[in-house]
Amino acid sequence: MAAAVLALSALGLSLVFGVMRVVNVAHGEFFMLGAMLAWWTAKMVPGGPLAGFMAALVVAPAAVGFLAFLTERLLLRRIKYDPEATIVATIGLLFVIQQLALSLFGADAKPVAAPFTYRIAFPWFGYSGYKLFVVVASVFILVGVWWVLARTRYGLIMRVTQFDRETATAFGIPVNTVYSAVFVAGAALVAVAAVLIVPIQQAHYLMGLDPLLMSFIVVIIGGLGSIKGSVIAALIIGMADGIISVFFSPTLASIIATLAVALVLVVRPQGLFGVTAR
Amino acid sequence: MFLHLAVIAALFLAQFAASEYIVLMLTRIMVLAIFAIGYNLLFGYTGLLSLGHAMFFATGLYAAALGTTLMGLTVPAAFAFAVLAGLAVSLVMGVITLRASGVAFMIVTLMFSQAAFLTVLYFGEYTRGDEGIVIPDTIRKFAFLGFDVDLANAVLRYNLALAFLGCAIAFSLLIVRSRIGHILIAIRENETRTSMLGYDVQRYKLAAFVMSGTLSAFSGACYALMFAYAGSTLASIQYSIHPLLWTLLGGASTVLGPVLGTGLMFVLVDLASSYTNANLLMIGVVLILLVLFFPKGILGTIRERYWKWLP
Amino acid sequence: MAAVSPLLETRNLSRSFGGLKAVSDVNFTLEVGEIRAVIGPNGAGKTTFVSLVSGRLAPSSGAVLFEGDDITRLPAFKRVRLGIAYTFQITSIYGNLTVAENVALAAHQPGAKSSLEYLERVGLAGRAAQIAGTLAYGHQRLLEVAMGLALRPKLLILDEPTQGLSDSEITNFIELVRTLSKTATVLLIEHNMPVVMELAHRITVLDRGQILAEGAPEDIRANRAVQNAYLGTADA
Amino acid sequence: MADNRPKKHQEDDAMNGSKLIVPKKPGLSRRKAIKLMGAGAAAGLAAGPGFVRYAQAQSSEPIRIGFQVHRTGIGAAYGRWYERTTTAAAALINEQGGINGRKVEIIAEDDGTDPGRGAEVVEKFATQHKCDVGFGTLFSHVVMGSAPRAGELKLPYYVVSEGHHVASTGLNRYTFQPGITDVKSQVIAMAPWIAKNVGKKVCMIYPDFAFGHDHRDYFSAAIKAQGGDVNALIPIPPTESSFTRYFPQIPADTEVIYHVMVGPAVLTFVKELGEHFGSSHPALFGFIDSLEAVDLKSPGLEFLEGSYLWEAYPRFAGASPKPHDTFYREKVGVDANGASVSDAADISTFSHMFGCWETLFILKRAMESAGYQGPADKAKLIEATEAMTSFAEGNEHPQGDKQFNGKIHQCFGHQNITQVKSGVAEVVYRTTIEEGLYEPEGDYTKMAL
Repeated sequence: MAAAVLALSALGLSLVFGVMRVVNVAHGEFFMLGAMLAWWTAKMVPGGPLAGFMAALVVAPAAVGFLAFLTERLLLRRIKYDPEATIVATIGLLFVIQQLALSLFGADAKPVAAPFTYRIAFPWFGYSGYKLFVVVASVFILVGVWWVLARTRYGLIMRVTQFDRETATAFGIPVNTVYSAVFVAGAALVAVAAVLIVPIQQAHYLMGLDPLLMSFIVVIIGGLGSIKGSVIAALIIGMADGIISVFFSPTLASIIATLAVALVLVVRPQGLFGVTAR
Repeated sequence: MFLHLAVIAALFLAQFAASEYIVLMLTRIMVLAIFAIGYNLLFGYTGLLSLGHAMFFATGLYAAALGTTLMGLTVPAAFAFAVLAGLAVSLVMGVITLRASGVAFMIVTLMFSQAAFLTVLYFGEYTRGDEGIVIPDTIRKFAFLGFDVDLANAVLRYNLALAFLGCAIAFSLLIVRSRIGHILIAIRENETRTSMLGYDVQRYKLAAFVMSGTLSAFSGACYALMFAYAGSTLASIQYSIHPLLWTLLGGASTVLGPVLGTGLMFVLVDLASSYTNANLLMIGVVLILLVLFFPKGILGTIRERYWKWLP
Repeated sequence: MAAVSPLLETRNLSRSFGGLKAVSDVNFTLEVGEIRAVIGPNGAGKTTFVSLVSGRLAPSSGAVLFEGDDITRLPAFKRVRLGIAYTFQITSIYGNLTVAENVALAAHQPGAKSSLEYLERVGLAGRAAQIAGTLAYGHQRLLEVAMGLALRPKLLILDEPTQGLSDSEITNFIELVRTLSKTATVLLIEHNMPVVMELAHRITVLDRGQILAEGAPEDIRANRAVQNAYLGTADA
Repeated sequence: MADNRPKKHQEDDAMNGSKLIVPKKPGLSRRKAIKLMGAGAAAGLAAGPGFVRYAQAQSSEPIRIGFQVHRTGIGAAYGRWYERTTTAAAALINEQGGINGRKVEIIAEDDGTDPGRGAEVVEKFATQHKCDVGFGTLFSHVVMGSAPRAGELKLPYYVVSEGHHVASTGLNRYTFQPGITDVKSQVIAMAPWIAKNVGKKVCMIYPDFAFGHDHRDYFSAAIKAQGGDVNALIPIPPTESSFTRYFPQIPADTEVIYHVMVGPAVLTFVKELGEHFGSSHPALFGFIDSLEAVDLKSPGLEFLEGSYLWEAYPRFAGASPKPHDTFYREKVGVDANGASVSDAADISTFSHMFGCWETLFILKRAMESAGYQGPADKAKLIEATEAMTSFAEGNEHPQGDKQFNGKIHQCFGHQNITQVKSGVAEVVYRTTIEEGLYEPEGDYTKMAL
C-alpha cells in the first residue's frame, strides 16, 4: 500500500528530473493541490462519492497540469532550467501555493469519501477494499507510464531529450515543447496520485511536505531520473520502513531511514539503480 | 572597508534614534544576520547551496540551551561549547556531504538536517521536542571579566549582538580578501579548473563548510541565550530556507548582502503581518521575483551596475 | 636520480569504461626537454590517456611514474604540485574574473603583479584587467596556456591547443610553444598535422587505445600502418 | 478577508457602546474609585471631583489587547475560531461598557504558529502597539518561545494553551493561564472514571513530541494510582501520515485504547484503526484535540461510534442546555452542534476556544479590581490576577465554574467525558474540580515583578 502510493507520487518527480534535470520542490504542493481539488470537486459534484471521484480524476490533473504549464512557461523557461535557480524558484512557488490553498480552502483537514467502501476481513486483521484498489490503480498507471516511455514515439523523444538537449535539438525535436509536456505530465501524475490517496488521508494545506520528502527519498534511492529504479525503491522503502519500525521506536526509525538515504546519495550519487552520469 | 565600518556605526547610532521596537527587531536581525553571513560563506563564495543549515543553527541553539540548563555551564562557557559543537558537527557533516555535489549535495544536506530535526524530537526528554525549553533568567545573569551581565537587558543585548555582528562581518571580510577567499571563489567559478591548478579543492570546500557551519552555530547560540528559548521549530526545514532567502535577497557573495537581506525580509514580514496574513505568499513571491529578475540580489546588482569594488 | 629516469613513464596503463577499453596496456616514456605529440584518429584514447597522466581519471590498471616516483594513486591536484600542468581541450578559464586574476590563481599568488610576467610571455599583458570571459576565443586559449605556465610545470600537457584558432594565431602559437619548451617538457595532443610536424621532436600514434607507432616526425610520416589507420582518413 | 467583517462590526459596536456608556460611567468609576481609595496614591488622587473628567479623558484611549493568533501554520484551524471567539467576547465587553470605562481594542497579529515569529509579535505588542496585555496564544511551542520575551518586556501575557508550561512554574511572573485547565489536570481528572467504567489495561497511542509525552507521563501515573496499568506505549512520529503498521503493537489483552493524535492525520488514524479492528475492538478513549474543527460525521469516523471522548466543553449542546451555554453559542455564532451558524460544515474548536472568551472576562475582572488605568499599573494587574481564587459559572464562564491558583497562575475546571452516539457526543460524566487538582510545583508570586 505505502509502496504503491509512494511510487506514484515519486513518479512525477522522477520524470521531471529525469528529462529536465531539475528538481521541482513544489512537487509536494502539486500533490496537495490535487488533494484539495479532489475535495472541492467532490463537494461540488452531486451524485455521491463515486461521481465526485470520477470528476476529480479529470479536474485535479487538468487544473494542476495547467498550473504546471504556467510555471514552466513563466518561471522555469525564463531561468533556463538552471538547477539551483529552479530549486529556489520552486521553493518560492511552494510558499505561494500553500498560502493560496490556505486562503481559498481554509486550514481544516478535509475528508473525502471513498468512491466505495469494502472491508476485506482477514482472520487476524482487516484490510480496506479501497486501498487494494489504489494499489491496483497505481500499478496500472506505473505500467502505463513505463509503456509510454519504453514503447512509444513520445517515450523515444523524451529519452533523446533526456540524453542530450543539444543532440535532441539537432534531430529536430522541439525541446521546449517536450519540457513543457514533461513538466505538465509530472504534475498531472502527482495530482492523480493525490486524488487516489485523498479518501485515505484527507486534504490539508500543509500535507505537501511529507510526500515531497518521501518522493525525494524514493527518487534518490532509485537513481535520479530512473523510473524503474523509483518503483523498486518505493517497494523497498515501503516495506523497509515497516520492518525498521519493528525494531526501533518510530522516530528513531525515521532518523535511521533518513540517514541511510543521505548516505546512499553520498556513496552512490547515481542511486542504487541509476547509471553513472555522463 | 569604510562602508562596513559605516554600517556598524549606523547600527550603533540607531539604538539612540530608533523606537524601542525597532531596537528589539534590530537585535534579532543582527543575531540572525550572523547566520546568513555564515551561510553566505558557503553559498555565495564557495558556490555550495546547502538546504540543511538549520542543523548547524540548531547545534548552537541546543548546545547553548542544554549546556546552560542541563550541564550547568555559565553563559560564556555555553558560547564556547556551542562553537566547539558547531565546529565538530560541521566538520563531520562536511566530510560526509562534500562527497556529493550539485543537486545531490543540496538533497543530502536537506536529509541530514531532517535527521537532526528528528533527533531533537527523539531526545524529547531533554529537549522537550517541539515545545522546547526556556532558559531561566537566573542563568542569563552572570559575571564576566568583572562585569555583571544581564542578557535580559535590551540595551546590553543590542550592543552585544552588534559586537558579534561586527566580528562576523570582519571575519567574513578577512576571509574574502585573503588567499583562501580567492580560492573559494575560484572553486565556485570552476571547480575542475581549480583542482587542475594544484589546489586541494576538497580541503578548501571543507574549510568553507566548517567556517559556515560554525558561524551558524554561533548565531544559534546567540539566539538561544539572548531570547531564552530553544525549540525544534528552529531546527526545521524552514530555518534552512531562511538564510538562503536572506542571502539571495541581499546579494550572495557580497559581505553585507546577507545582513541587508535579513533586515529587509524582517521588515517586509513585519509590515505585511499588520495588513494581511499572507506572509507565506510574500516570501514566495519575493523568492520568485529574485530568481527571475535579480538573481544576484540587491547588493549583487548594485555591484554589477555601479560599485564594482564592493567585496 | 632524476637524470637517470625519464620525466614520465607509464607501465601497462589501462582504463576501460564499461566494456570499452579506452586505453589499453600503454607503455610510454617521455624524456626531459622533449616536445612530444600524441596523435590518433577520433576515439583513439588520446584525451583519456592524458587524463590518466594528469590524474583527472584513475586507471583501471597499470602505473604512472613521474621522475621515477609512482604517482598512480596521487590525486590530480598533487600531481600539479609535482609539476604536471594540464590545459583543457575545451577552454576552461574563470570567465567572471579578470585575466590577471586567472593567472594569479594559477601562480598560487593572488595579486596581479606576479601574473604579468606570464601574460607577457603569451602576449596578453595588455589585457590583464579585462574580464576573461569577454576575451576573444583565441585569446582565451592563450590565457589557458599562460595559466599553465604560471604553474611553472616540468611537464606541460596541451590538449588540442590550436583548435579553433586562425592561421595567423597558429603561427604565433607554434613560436610560443617553442619558447616554452626551453623551460618545460611539452606533451602535445593535436589534430593539426602541420603543427605537429613542425613542433614535435617525436610523435606517438594511438589507435584504439594502444600505441600503434612511435618515432621522429619523418618516420611517422613514412609509416604505412599509420597511414592506413590515420593519415589516410585525415584531411591534413 | 474573513476578519474584516468582525473588525468593522466591532468598531460599530464600540461606537454605539461609547454613546451608551457615557451616562453610566460616573457611577461605575466612583464605586471603583472608592474601593481603591487605600490602594495607592494614583487612585487617591482620582477620587476627587475631577476624576470623572479624568476617566472620560482616559476612555477615549482604548485598552489594547495584543492577540497573538495562529492565522497560518499548523494552528490555523484553531486560530480562526480563537479569533471569532475573541472578537465576540470583546464586542460583548464593549457593549457592556468596556473595562474601567474604556473600550477594549483587539490588536491581532499572525504568528504563523512559529515560536520565533511569536516572540517577535510579543515584542511588537509591547513596544510598537503599546498593548496593555498580550493574549490568546494556543500552541505550546509558541507560548514557550514568546513567554520569556513577555517576561522581560513586562507585558502581562494571558495564554489559552492548555499546556502544562505555565503551571509547571518554569515560565515567569507575567505569564498566566486563567481560562483553560492544563493538560496535567485534565488527564488526572479523567483517570479514575476510565479505570472504573471503561477498563484498567490501557494502551496509549500518542504523538512523539512534548504534548504527547505529557499525556504519557501524567496518565501513566494517574492510571497506576487507580490500580490500572498501561500495557503498551505507542509513540507516533510527528511526520507520520499512515498508521496501519503501528496497530499490530496493540496487545491483545488491551481493554482501552487511549489516543491523542494532534494534527490533520487524525481521520486517517481513526479510519485505519477501524480497518484494523473491524467490529470487535477494545474500548476507545480519545482527546477531542485532534477532532477539533472536524465533523464527527465525517466519512471514516464511523469507527468512533460508541467511543469515549474527553471534552473540556461539550461540542453538542444536548437536550437541555443551560442558558449561559445558549447565550455563549449565540454570541460566538455557533449552533447547538458546535458548527458555525452560517455554515453547518464549518466545525468549531469548541473545547478550546471558550478559553479566549473566559480569559477576556477574567482580564476585565482583574483590571477592574486593580483599577487598571495604563501600563504603569501592570504590577497591580499581576497581583490582582494572582489574588483571584474562583470564577462562577455564568455568561462570563459558560464552560463552568473554576478554581484559580494564583501561585502557579493556572485555573482548574470541570472536564467532560462524552460518548459518541449516532455521530453525536453525549456527556456521560462530568468530573469534579477536585479530581483534577495536583500539588503545585512552585510559586510565581515569590518572583520579582
